[in-house]
Amino acid sequence: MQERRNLPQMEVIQELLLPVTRTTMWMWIGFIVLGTILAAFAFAVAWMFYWGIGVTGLNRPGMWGFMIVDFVFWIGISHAGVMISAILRLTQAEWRRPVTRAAEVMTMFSLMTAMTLPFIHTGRPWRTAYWVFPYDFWRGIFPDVRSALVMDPSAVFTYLTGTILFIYITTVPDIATLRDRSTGWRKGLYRVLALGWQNDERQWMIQAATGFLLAALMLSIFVSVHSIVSWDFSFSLDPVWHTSVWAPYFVIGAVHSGVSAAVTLMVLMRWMFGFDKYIREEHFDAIGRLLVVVATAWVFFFMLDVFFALFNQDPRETAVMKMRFEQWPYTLMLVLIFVFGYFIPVPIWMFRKFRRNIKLMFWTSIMVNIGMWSERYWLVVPGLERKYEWTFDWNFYRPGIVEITIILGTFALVPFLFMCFSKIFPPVSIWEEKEGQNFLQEIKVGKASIPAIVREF
Amino acid sequence: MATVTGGHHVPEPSPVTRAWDYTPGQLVRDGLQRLRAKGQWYRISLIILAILTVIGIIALIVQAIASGWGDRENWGYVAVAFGYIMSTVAAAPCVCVAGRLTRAHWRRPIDRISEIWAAAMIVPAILFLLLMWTVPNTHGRPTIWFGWWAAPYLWDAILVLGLAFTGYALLYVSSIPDLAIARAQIEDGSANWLTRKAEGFFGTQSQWRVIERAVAYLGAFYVVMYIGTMTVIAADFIMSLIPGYKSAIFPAYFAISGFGGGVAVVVVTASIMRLWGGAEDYLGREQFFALAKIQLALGLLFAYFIWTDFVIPWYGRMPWEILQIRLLYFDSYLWYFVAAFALCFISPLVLLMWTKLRRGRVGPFIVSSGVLIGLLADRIRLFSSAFSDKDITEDRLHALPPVLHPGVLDWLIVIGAIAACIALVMLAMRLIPVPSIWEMTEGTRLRARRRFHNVEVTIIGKPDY
Amino acid sequence: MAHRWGMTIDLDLCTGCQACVVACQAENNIPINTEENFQQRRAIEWIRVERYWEGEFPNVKARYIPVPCMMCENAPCEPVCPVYASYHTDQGLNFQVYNRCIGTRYCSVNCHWHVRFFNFWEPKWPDSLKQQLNPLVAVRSRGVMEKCSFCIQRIDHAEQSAQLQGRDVKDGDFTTACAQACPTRAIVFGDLNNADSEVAKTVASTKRGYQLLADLGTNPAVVYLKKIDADPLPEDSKHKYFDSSQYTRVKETVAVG
Amino acid sequence: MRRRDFLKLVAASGAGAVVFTGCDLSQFGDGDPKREFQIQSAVDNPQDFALGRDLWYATAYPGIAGGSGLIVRVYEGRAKKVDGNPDYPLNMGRSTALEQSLVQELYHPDRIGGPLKLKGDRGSGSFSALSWGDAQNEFNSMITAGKGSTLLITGPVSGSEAAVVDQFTKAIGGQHVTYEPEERIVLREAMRRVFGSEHLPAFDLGNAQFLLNFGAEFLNDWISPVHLSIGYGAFRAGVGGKRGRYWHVGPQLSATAANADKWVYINPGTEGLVALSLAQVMTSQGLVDKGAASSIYNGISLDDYAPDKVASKAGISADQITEMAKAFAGAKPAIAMAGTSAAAHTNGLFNLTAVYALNYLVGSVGAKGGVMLNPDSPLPDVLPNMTGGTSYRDWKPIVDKIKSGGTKLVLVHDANPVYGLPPAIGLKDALGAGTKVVSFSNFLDETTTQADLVLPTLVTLEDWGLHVPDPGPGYPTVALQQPVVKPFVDAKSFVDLLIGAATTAGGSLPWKTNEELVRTVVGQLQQAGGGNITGVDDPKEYFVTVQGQGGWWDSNKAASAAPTAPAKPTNAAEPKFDGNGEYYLLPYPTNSLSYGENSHLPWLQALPEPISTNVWSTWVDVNTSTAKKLGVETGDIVKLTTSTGSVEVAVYMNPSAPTDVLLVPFGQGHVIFSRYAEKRGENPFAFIAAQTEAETGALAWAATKVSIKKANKKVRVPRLEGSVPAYQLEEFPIIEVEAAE
Repeated sequence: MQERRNLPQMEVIQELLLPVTRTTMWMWIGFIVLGTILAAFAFAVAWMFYWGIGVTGLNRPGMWGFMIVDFVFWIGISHAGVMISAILRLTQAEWRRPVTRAAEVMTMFSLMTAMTLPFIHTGRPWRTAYWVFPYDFWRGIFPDVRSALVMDPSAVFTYLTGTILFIYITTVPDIATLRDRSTGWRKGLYRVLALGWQNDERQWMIQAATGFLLAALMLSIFVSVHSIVSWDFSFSLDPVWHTSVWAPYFVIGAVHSGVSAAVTLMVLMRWMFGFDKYIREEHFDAIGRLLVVVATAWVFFFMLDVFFALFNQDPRETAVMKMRFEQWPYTLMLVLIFVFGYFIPVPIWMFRKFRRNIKLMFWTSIMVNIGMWSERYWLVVPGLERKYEWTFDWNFYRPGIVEITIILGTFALVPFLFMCFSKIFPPVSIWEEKEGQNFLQEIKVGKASIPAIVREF
Repeated sequence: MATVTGGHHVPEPSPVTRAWDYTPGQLVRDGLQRLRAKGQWYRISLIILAILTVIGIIALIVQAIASGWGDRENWGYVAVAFGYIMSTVAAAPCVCVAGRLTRAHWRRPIDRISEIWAAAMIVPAILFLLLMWTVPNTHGRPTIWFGWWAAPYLWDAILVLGLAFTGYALLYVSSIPDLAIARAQIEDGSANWLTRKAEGFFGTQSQWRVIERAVAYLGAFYVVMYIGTMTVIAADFIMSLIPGYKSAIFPAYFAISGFGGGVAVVVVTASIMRLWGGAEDYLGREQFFALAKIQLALGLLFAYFIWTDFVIPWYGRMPWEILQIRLLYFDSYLWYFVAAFALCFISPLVLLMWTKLRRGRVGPFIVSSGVLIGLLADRIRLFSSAFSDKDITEDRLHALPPVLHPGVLDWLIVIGAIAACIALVMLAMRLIPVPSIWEMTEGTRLRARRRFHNVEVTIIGKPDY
Repeated sequence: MAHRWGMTIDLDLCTGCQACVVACQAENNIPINTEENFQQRRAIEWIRVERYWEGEFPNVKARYIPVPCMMCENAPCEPVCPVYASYHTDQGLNFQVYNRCIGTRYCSVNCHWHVRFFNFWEPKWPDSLKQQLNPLVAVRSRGVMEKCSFCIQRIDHAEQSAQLQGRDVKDGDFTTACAQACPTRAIVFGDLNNADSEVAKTVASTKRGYQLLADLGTNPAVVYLKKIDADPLPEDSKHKYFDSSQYTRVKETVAVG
Repeated sequence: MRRRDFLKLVAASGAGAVVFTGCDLSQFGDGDPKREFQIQSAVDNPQDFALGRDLWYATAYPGIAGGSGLIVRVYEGRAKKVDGNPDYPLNMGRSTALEQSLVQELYHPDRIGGPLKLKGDRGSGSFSALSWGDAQNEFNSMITAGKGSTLLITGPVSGSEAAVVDQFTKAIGGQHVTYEPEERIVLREAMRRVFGSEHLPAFDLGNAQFLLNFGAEFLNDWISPVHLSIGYGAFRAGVGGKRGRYWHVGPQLSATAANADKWVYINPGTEGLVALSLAQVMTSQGLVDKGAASSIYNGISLDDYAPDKVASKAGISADQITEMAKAFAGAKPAIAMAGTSAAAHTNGLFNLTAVYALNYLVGSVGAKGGVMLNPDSPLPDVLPNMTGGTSYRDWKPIVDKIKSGGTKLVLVHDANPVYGLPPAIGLKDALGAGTKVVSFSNFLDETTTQADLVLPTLVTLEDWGLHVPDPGPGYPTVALQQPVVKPFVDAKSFVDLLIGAATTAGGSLPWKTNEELVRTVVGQLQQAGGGNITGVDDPKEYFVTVQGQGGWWDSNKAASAAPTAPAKPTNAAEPKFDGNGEYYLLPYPTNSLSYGENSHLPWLQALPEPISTNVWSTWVDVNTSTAKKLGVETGDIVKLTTSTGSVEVAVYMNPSAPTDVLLVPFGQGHVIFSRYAEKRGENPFAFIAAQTEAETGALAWAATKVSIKKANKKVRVPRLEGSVPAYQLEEFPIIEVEAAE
């Protein structure tokens, strides 16, 4: 499945360092457009800090809305990192190599973005950090660890720490490469960050062992993070939210949206940085296969969630489900979830020809994330709008302009930070690419030449 | 490293699967040899199993007559037998799909061992037909069928019987090349009736393509069918019989624990094949290592799913939720749950997390045997709490239902059903070569040893079909 | 024995006059609910009177129910708060510590009686109206959750006065603002653990008692007495219960700040 | 300094954030470290509170039932909370939203801070402040100039205030007119006709078994809501034996009607016909004494009102009427009651008399569990009873006189006729340059902006007074109003001003100030004997005791109104409607805003109207199916057109609204009336047809027909209810009901 290509090492290094050494026109456009959106985002957040949560469209009992939905979405996107770098590393999937770095960086930035949202979404954000994180015990006040809202930041920050460590460990050899090829302030920066990397065997062994260990450790965090995010909802008694399937369902949904976002990112890197030689059709092919399985598992859990919410015919749940099925805009969202999240992309991904079509992969991956955003909205918001039998209080939530700006801002923030990152570090791991070149072999069976890889057994 | 267990001498594990170095001719000879040579122990165990089966059938009839036909709780342990077989025997064929999907080479000697268990699918199908009438219709109780016609009977039956049929189809289709080999190689007229069915297969390119596709699609279809069937069984035979129990993770848990059972069945079968089935050269460290990894992963999923099933009602604290977790976890079936949890999760975790144990063959065998016992405890926990006496039309649990511990007859029924399955598989081994000849042959072609810098490494080809 | 403050609300007596609502607002410094507050569906009424329809003209009834905080014994709002802002006092009351509240609003999400109100905006009073504010009750800033406190300032006051007199609090020493205002005595407040109190007697003797969402097992301290329907609507009066197929969602323009 | 000392100091200096929970006051500072002050308790931190001394004063509010007893909590010289006076017989410790809101009137941000003088044109709303000395001079000169042709417009007054008003009117030789809700004028006339009583009735609901109510909003804003609500509570709780049954008859499922066991819709204005029909059924079926009926309905041939003849006019079935008659006659004691919209028709008086006469048929007049008549004031000379208001028909010559310049001086207090009278009467335009207008008002409202001089007066909680409630509790009652706080703004008592004006005009009044008046009259009450205070001889002590009790009452002197046959009820008449719209327009007073006189209080504005739960606005209740027919839904703006004009209001889809009646609440539409009321909603008085009740001449505000048209606009109607009509889930009712035993 992996085609073997022999590229000179120097060429690999030069080409993969392109974003660091040159700023293409697309990058300029990106910086300017995203920067503009971010300015609006910053203004919206400042506006909300100044006036309070009143500027949103939240109400009683619809106390959570767009920002929480978006939080869940970005946490979901962050799951691409571990899925690709850790799981595929552990299962020795060769096609992971060009994607790991980008996916991990996307994880890091989407986690940061995601955590911003619940933070600014509290009533008194200036006190949130102070109260939620027990960094100061002199008053004898502890956060309540029974609350999912305490588990949540703990899990997310552990994940973030792990991700940053992981990125760092796997970037050290590349930083050393940069150190050897740069001058000025960059040289100083890279020298400090490279930790004296000298490419000797002991260093490589430590690096590899740490990488594997971190990958294994992060697997458990990977599952816990989105499980706990789901518990933010299912620990409450709200009809439809209070369901045991949400933890795995959120995790698998996160992988679905995260891996799709990784596809989007791969295509964008091809287009923006010209990485066509490194991010190739067969990578899309492989990731497409993975997505078919993931998407199907996700649909299975989705169906479980829907079926067993209707199962007991409990009027409390039925009221929410009815609204979800029959009322605008949830009907539209349901269509988006099914059609964009599954029924358009998956049949397309079934075919090898389509999996190797970059444009098609780009649009299907975008589609999946539209569907998945809708899914999070569909899951989170209706539960509050039809909360229990208080038909008198049943309400309708619609986001305010501030919320919409903030959400747009998060979509600008992650790519913006990613571009900043790629101005300093190579977005595709150079050493892994070189290692991969060595691992790829060919085998002759009869007349055919079949791609092969080096294996322990 | 020699390991001694229970007085038996267990041969030292070979570092690699020796059969990779066999020539194709050797592989064919070896395969046909195993088809023919069945020793005395084979016969004796078959007889014992047959006797157990008959006793089981008698116990079933006695139970039914003695306790009356009408009450659901009398059928609790028939349901346990059904559920247990569904989550072990019926899950075993899924293992081959995992390997084929990832195109792993370790799968080649394992595939047939997992598929052959499809031969026993008639047993759960029969048990299902017996059980079906104890399940009430969907009127006035929670159901996923929303008043479909003939629900749940027709649809459950379609799924279970369809699964059995798919299993047989998968087994047959994936054995066609081997049967063709047997047809071609056995000239003394001892070729069995099944080989004659493979008459049309001559190994042309298009035939191979058809076989490969058919195996892949049937396998995938089997897995999908299996998950669907387990979901429906979980809903119709367990969840809807416990008022207020509507844990949406439960069907997934039921299916995942079934997969765990399937892997365990395959590991145990592989160990036995290695010791007494003459497949020692085929089943090396590679196979057990890979299966143990899956076993470990499924053990973790087992715990994860059971945790979510537990923690949500625990946090909810609503009265019926408290009763529900008391019924399933704490009060009534505490020890069954402890046994299941220890054997299906803790033992895989603490044993298999060590690479040394994972790479050996004793570790996986012990863990898998434990998983099989643990699963039995778990299925007793689930089906007993579902089949014990209570008003299932209530919307919620209002009191703990009585406990349904197994009696002698119950054990005889369960053991009889299991024995029937094993007997069927042993009979099938007379017809179909285990491990598969053609897959092994293909595997030997896609491997090579090559010098890489200073060391010699194995290269594995991954054809892009 | 510790007090268990509780309330009985006789729905057969409630006339929906909402004197309790204003009494509560006067007692507890509840911000003025402006038109925008209502349009944004963020009005704060620690006790609110809900009106439920039954039937349709001409066979129609409207029924009222006043809803204060239920003061659950086993309150869902408590364990979800990350900072213990929502907690249980030793008198069995659910409390909101405004100082600690950071406004995650999880308690409100997990309060199924919808009696937790969030200060979406900074509450504002014209200077002169500030003269009316009750000095015993904190004024809540924006960003914090607030809710019915069973007039804790009155409880504390009564307990301290009683203690100074060297006795226990008696039934009738004090009552909540809503119960005090209620013209029909539909709302009665007292100590459920005191067998001689009016609420305890009512709870013990009534056959009409029920708790709202009692099936959640939180054991609310507010006991409702069922409404007596002497002349029920004809059985076939259409649109008796909620049926989503019968209404279209009200599409009104959104007013968001 | 040791830590504990420091902490003590912090606490003693009253640092605001100090919270002392877990400690009790009596044990402070006893050196036990466990009881030390904590700046902030670890977890147990219930409420930020500090202790202080509060005082409760008894006083009275004349705005409800002519005098309701209050207690007011005062903290450091500021009124904080109003509650009902537990001793006072009408309230018994209970209160309404309006009484609770009196503190907002006191501290209202738009309260006029001192005398104002018109600057510029009349109605321009621009005033300049002036000192009380100048204002007094100006006022005195106006009084002198206006002598002999002065018009004093007040709200309903009784007791000491009425005595001064009388004295003033005599001294200046002017005319006093009372502005009060017009339908109450009809009610007073009906009382005279049916019971021969000058006072509004009391109802012994607590002992009644059946209540048949024709439209009276007795639980919300009708005559004496708190007293009636207390009675209703006893009625429902079964004090009189078993739970009373309440049927409501009328064109609207109002906030009060929602409490009825059964609501029977009848077409607007047909209450009298139905009542006669009930009488016919009861007499013809022998349920009541036939002879009594003939004397009660003397001259009316009841058989003309047999159910089948009335049914179609009333929009109900004959069976319903029969059923109602049987239920009414079958449960004794039973009360028949009518009011609010029933009186606001062209045949309003007939409606009321026909209904109240039913009480005679079942023998409930003056009996236990029946209609109780109120006695006269204990001191009719110094504490006159409330007299009726001026009907719309009588307003016309008054307005004409102003217009023609016949009235030189108009004094207005506690009334807003420019807002409350239909514009057709032309009061606003009549106030020409030749007429001086002085307004004694705390707020710039529609009438006050027409004034030349505004003299702000003390509000309820700042002033003295003695009030004779109307209706009383059935025995002589006087409520004592006393200041509980010092005046918050530079205002003077209206009574003081009036006494001054009367003196200026040459009258000689026995009292110099309002307080003196109150003290003197209480002394007279003491001398008259009886009453709730016994065994107190010292006049000062007596007064203080009356202050503490909040009034004087004598429950032993119940009215001895004999249940004599009434004067002939008015002639049976069918309602007449103005305009040719296809819908009835039924305005209704709401429980909080009533007819708009309290719209300036934000708590009341924000108080959901019980049925629709709408706030802060004017809307039109449209039946759900009617709305579907019209193609509108909640939030759509519609144009209502009557013969006098048209307005645009938002629709509220109301499943209980009758299909051919459009309901519009009173209360909004103030052009100017503080920041909380002005430019908000529509004033129904401005677009109803100025029909009058045939005999009393009162404004028949319910006698208009209207047409409705969709205007393609939408708004969000501010309301408490969420976005779906609140029907209960069948399996999980919020409100559980059980059938009566």
